[in-house]
Amino acid sequence: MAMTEHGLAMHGIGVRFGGLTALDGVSLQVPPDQVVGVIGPNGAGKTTLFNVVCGLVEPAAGALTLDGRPLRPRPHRLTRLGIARTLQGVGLFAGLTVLENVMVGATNSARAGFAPALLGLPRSDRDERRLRAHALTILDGLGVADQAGAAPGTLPFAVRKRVALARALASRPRLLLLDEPAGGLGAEDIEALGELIRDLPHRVEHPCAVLLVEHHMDLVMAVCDQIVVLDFGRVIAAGPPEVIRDDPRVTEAYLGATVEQSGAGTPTPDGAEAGRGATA
Amino acid sequence: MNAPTRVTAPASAAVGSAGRGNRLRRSTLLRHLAVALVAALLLVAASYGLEPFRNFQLATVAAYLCATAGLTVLTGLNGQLSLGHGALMATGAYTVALTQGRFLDSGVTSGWLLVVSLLASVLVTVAVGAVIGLAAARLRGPYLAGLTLAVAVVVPAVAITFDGVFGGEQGLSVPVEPPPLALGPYFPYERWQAWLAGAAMLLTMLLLANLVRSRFGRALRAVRDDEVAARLAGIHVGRTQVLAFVVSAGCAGLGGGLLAVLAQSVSPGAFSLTLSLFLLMAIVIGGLGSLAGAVWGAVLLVALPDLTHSVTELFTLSPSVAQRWEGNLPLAIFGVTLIVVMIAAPGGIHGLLTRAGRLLARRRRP
Amino acid sequence: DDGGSGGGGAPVPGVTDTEIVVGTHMPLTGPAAAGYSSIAPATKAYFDYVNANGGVHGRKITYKIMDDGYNPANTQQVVRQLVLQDKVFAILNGLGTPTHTGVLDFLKSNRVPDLFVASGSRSWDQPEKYPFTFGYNTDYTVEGKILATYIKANHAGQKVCFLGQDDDFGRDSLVGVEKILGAGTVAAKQTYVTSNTNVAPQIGAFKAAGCQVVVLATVPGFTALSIGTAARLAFKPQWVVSNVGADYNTLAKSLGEAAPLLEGVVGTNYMPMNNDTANPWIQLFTKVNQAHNGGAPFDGNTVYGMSVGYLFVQALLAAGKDLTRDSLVAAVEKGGFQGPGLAPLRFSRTDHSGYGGARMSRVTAGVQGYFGPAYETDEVDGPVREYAVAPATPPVNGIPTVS
Amino acid sequence: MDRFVFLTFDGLARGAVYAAFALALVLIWRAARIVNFAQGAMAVATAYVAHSVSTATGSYWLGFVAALAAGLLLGAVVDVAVMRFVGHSSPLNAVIVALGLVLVIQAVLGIVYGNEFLPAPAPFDRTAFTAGGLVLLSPYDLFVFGAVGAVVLGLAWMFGRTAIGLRMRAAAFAPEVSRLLGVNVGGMLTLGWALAAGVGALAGMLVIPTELGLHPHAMDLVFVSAFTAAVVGGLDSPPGAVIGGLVVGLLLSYVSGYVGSDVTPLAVLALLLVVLLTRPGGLFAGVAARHV
Amino acid sequence: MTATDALLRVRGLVAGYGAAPVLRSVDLTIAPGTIAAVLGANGAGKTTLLRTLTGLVRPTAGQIVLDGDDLRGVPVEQLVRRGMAHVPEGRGVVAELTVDENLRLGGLWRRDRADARRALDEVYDLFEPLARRRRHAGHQLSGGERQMLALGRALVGRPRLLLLDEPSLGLAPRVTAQIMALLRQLRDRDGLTVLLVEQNVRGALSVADQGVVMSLGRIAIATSAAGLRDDADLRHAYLGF
Ligand SMILES: Nc1ncnc2c1ncn2[C@@H]1O[C@H](COP(=O)(O)OP(=O)(O)OP(=O)(O)O)[C@@H](O)[C@H]1O
Ligand SMILES: Nc1ncnc2c1ncn2[C@@H]1O[C@H](COP(=O)(O)OP(=O)(O)OP(=O)(O)O)[C@@H](O)[C@H]1O
Ligand SMILES: CC(C)C[C@H](N)C(=O)O
Ligand SMILES: [Mg+2]
Ligand SMILES: [Mg+2]
Repeated sequence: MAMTEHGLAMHGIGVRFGGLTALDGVSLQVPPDQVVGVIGPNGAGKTTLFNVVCGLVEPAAGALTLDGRPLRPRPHRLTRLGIARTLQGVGLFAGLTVLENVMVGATNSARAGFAPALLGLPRSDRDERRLRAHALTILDGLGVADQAGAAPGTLPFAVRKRVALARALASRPRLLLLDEPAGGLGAEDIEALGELIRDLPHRVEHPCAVLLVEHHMDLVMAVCDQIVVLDFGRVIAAGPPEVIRDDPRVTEAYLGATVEQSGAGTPTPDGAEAGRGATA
Repeated sequence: MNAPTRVTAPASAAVGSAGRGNRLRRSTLLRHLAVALVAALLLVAASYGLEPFRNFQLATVAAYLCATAGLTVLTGLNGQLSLGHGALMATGAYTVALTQGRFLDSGVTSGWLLVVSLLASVLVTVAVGAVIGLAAARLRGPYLAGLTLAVAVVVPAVAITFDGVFGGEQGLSVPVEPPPLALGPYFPYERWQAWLAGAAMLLTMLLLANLVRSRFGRALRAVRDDEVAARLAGIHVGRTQVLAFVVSAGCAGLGGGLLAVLAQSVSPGAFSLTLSLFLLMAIVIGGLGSLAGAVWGAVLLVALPDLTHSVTELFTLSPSVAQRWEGNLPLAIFGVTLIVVMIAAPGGIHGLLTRAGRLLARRRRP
Repeated sequence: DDGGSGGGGAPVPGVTDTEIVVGTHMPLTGPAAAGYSSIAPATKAYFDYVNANGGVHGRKITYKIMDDGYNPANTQQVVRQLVLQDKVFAILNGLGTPTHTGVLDFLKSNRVPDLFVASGSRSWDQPEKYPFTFGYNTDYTVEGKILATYIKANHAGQKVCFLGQDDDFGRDSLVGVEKILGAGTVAAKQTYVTSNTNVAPQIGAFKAAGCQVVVLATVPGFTALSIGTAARLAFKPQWVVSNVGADYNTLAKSLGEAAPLLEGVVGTNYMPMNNDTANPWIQLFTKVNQAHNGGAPFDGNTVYGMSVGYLFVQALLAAGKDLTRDSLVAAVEKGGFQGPGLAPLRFSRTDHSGYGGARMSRVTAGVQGYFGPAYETDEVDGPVREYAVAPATPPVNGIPTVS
Repeated sequence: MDRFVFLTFDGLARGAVYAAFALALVLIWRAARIVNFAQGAMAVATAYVAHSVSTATGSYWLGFVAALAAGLLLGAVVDVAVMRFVGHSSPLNAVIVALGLVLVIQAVLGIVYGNEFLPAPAPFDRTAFTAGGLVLLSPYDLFVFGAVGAVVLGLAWMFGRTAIGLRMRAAAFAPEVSRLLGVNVGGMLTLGWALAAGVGALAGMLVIPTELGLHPHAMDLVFVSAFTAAVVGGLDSPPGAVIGGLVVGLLLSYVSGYVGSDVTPLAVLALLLVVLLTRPGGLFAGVAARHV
Repeated sequence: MTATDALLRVRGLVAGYGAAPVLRSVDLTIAPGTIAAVLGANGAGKTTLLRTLTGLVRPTAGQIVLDGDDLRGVPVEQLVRRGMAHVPEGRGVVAELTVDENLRLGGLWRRDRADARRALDEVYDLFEPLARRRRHAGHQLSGGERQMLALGRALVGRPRLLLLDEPSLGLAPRVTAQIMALLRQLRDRDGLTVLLVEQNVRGALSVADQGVVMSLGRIAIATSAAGLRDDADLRHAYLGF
């Protein structure tokens, strides 16, 4: 492996669950200044790929490198390596407030140890204040600071997703893994999300590469520098969005030939109208 | 809902210019110390106002509170169920008994030795807790319950098998020095017990309150809510769970040690499975997941049996029924109380009170 | 104020001109309550009988019974409540070795008379260390010696085995047995714990060892269990059972249809048999049981409880009209009590140990009855002697008089 | 060798009884995701019913049937009158309510029947067959094996093959979704409680004759052993409960026989540690859940 | 529209979770054999509307009439028997049951066992990834596979009225398209009526007959889907594009 490689790289990753091959010789790279998209049919292995990077799934074959150095990830050490991830569900801590959720995400920057915390020493207080301020800044940046005290369970879905994003960002990652961040969001929210993602690798403070799994094609096409297409655990195509969009294999396996997702312009298949009568 | 936005001020802003009140608000330690001080004053005042038996009960509440607060950290905040806390209390109690006995045998006497013994009880229990915690960190739900249940049941077996050390079924007596002479020759022993236990309890609560408000407290709750998300956020789940067990065990050990000091004796029967189950009931009925709930729980542990007994004394039973009703009736009342409270107030007493408080506040506002 | 620690010229806790308040701790609930829960009501019934007849020196006795569920932690609480809150004059007949051990120091430091502890442990007999504590039951070593004397006389040359509870009870009893039979003569020794109700391994071992006589230092449940288990294994030794677990009624009730297995079981006791209707004490207690105990089932525990009551009234009378804690203790130490017991009560300044002997009983045709003389001995190396003093007869009105 | 054979058969006989009770725990766990700490007390209550009926009619089997019926009824009543109202804010709430039930049931039994041991006869001879000097099993033990076997098969059939079983499992795991799919979740829960208490009653009828006798606390210790058995086997698995029961029974027997009765709790703890540290979900645990 | 041609009629529905209601007064009429797309911003109350319709949330006021019958007091579990099926938000796959058991669960209530069996096979044909995973536990499935399972399970019951809460969530575009086509097909073939809650506005409107836009707990617009699609102002005001 070349020492010049920057960012995250996967080499020939294979994962099996019993008799089922979830990933099969997957290689891909996430350079530090790019947004890389992973798309593919349901069950293609996208989430599994994330799990491999996070150390939640042990690959049967292949290797990972981060900045050219071999990476044997363990979930709780991830944020210290500069990697953060959101979950395909929302995965917020239901018993913690929004602010606390985000503060948990920033735990890796806390310095005071157990004893100062137990004794309530100023060191620990300073930590707390710092984490709190940092978390609020991030929530503010995502426009949800006013919900800092709320319990996640009572919030609208879109807000919850933003909080989850905030929690991931709170660890100041160099690489962010986003698993279907747009799922369940409305058009406006998706647009805002797209801007945010596109901006991440180019921020002045804490620039951050992105590995994105998403089924919302508009978003993927709009934000990704590179796209990798998985099918049955294999990479069937890779390249910039323009290339992927027109790749027939991708259309066949994933996008579907007939109905375009962006169906605004497509004619309605049958002239349906509201209030049509019914068969019983 | 919108309260915490108040704290937006960047950390660097107001350090030098902070006034006294501000310092108090900003320092967890000072704030909690202030509360502890007030509580201590109240305790001392109460100990003068109360009769000896009530003082003893107060002391018992304090001892139980150490254990229930510890269990709250483990079960309420970290989500690990323990049916074996009675065994951890026993560990602390026997440690105190053995060290105090050793001190007596070797002829050293000083009131301060008790502090050493209690410290020893915490240390030994922490060690035991760490071992159990290491195993427990791998287990969930009923499996953890099963393991800790076995731990609870093991106490008498250990005491009987190694009866040379632990005195078998009969247990050991705990020699304790009388109150210091400086307090006067007629200082009631029970008041002294209340002070002792109260002081230890306040220290425990102070430390736990600090801990709960720190990032460790947050990590405990995060692990309880979603282990995977917690790991991805950089929390070592296993270590956090062991930590919770260790902290909790230390508190239980201290509580057990205090009970031993109060009773001046230890025996396996006093730390049965029933005790473990009662501790659990206490924290759930008190209000799971908050230290305030632990306080209510500890109070209930002492007060409820007493209350149910008093309730039964309201009835005068004829001798023919007395044989069967006596003893059983308080138990039945106790059981019904548990069920009713749990159904009517699933958040426990603490939950009930906070809800009532919020209602009151809302009513007052318009 | 003095916080309840009586003494000096101050009023005596629990004693007024019209009342004496006494307390006890008993297992009324929980696994250990079986059998024992009827003791305290019987004692109370006897006190009610005395109260109905004018009380002691004009004072009525109020008996506060507290349930400790045989849990030492509860005992701590309830005894403190009795002493500190209810200000009882004395604790009477607190039941159980582990439970009562825990309150000895507390009772001592509060100078509370601690009379007639319901257990055969030798811990109660430490006049130097616990000057206010007195035992009641024949202690387990004394009893063991008497059991072994019977075996020596009637089963000489047979293989003797021993099953004991894994605590003071079992151990003290074994000590007594071996004192008479000689160390190393017991062929197989087994123990059980109350938390494990399978004694088949132990009984199986006896059978394998070819035991012919088995001594049981067991509580009633485990006596029944052992005998039942042996029957299942077709093992039929001579059973020789400690008084703690030898009450026929209790055993027969728990064995149900298998009660005939009890035929021939040998045990001891130091109270009149509850079925001995000819005995004047039994007649008296039956009367009291009808009038003041709601006609509860009349068994060995009833007799035991009423006997305790009788002894306590005797002690109160002996302590005189100016009742204080010290005068009561002094009265008990003076000794010389005669009551329903078949063995001597050993109370003196140097001996606080209660009954010092027992008589052998046997189940014949479903009836438990005494045979042979009563014996007395000590818990050390003294000989086992016949105790020839004829049992006292109860006073006509059933209430002791000042002796 | 004789001793080993004896201890083995004795352990198996005890183990079968633990298995029966462990099955009741497994059943209620599968039906309601609750470890029913009141199972022992409920079983004792039904055994008292059997006692009353048998005493009144003179027939053991009438009492036996009455106990099973009372078990079904008691289980249903406990669900409908109590458990139904327990909030789900924490799974502990149900545990605490169950513990409250234990107190109430034991107190009521103490009041009605007294705290004495009552005889608990066995329907078959408990004298063991012997062969060549080896003590084997008694007719009663065979009866226990038969009953436990029948229950396991019945449960396996019900859960694995019937619609009711599928409904019960779905209702336990996902009550809301199950209602949307037409499952009468309340009914399933009640049924689960009734069946579990019925099996518990059966277990009680099998266990108590081997214990000290009928007493409000007669099942306390059995509960601990049976819960251990269920945990060792895996709480979701009826066959696991049986294996767990037999393992615990054998362990207790060997340890009592070769080491000493007082160390049996230590042995149980060791067993749990060994099993759970290697298989945290018990011997018969299903596939580990995927979390992400 | 007269009362009789409406399959579902909602009047003045008010419901919520605590103090403040989420649905403030919802009126809605759905004709049989039509697909109604329910749209609206996050938090508008779409999920709450579906949950209230199936009785998972108790309304504090208002009326729900299905086929002329007032649904008040009808237990949730009875609704499938009246032909109503609800695929909830978050899918509600029973994680501990296998794929096959989950699907069977959808048809358990049916008398017609043979047809339930047929419906099950149709689902396997339709969602081929499920067919490959019959014996797998629900929790082993990928996000999209779970979505398929939830939808398939509802179809096994052969409902007349299908309430779908964001079915396209987590599905590959191809599958989304497949599902939309399927809905159309079922409407045309079996006269299925669908209440389709979607964030994927364009996808939803492409198959819907009627477009319903919710805002702040009320129905802001109820018009023909085509109308909504073509009226740029309306779309802009309520749907943000
Ligand atoms: N723990 C597991 N056990 C068994 N099979 C698994 C496990 N985890 C994943 N799989 C299988 O591996 C395949 C890949 O799953 P994965 O979750 O990675 O898919 P995905 O690409 O993220 O799909 P989606 O877009 O639907 O979320 C799926 O078929 C899934 O069923
Ligand atoms: N269980 C609940 N407890 C309290 N409030 C809730 C609960 N569920 C939803 N809400 C609140 O009700 C409002 C409406 O939520 P609902 O889920 O119905 O919206 P929605 O239109 O489905 O949104 P989305 O598109 O995000 O799914 C939101 O403000 C939400 O915060
Ligand atoms: C209650 C007593 C008569 C016997 C009991 N075993 C004890 O502790 O000594
Ligand atoms: Mg996925
Ligand atoms: Mg929704």
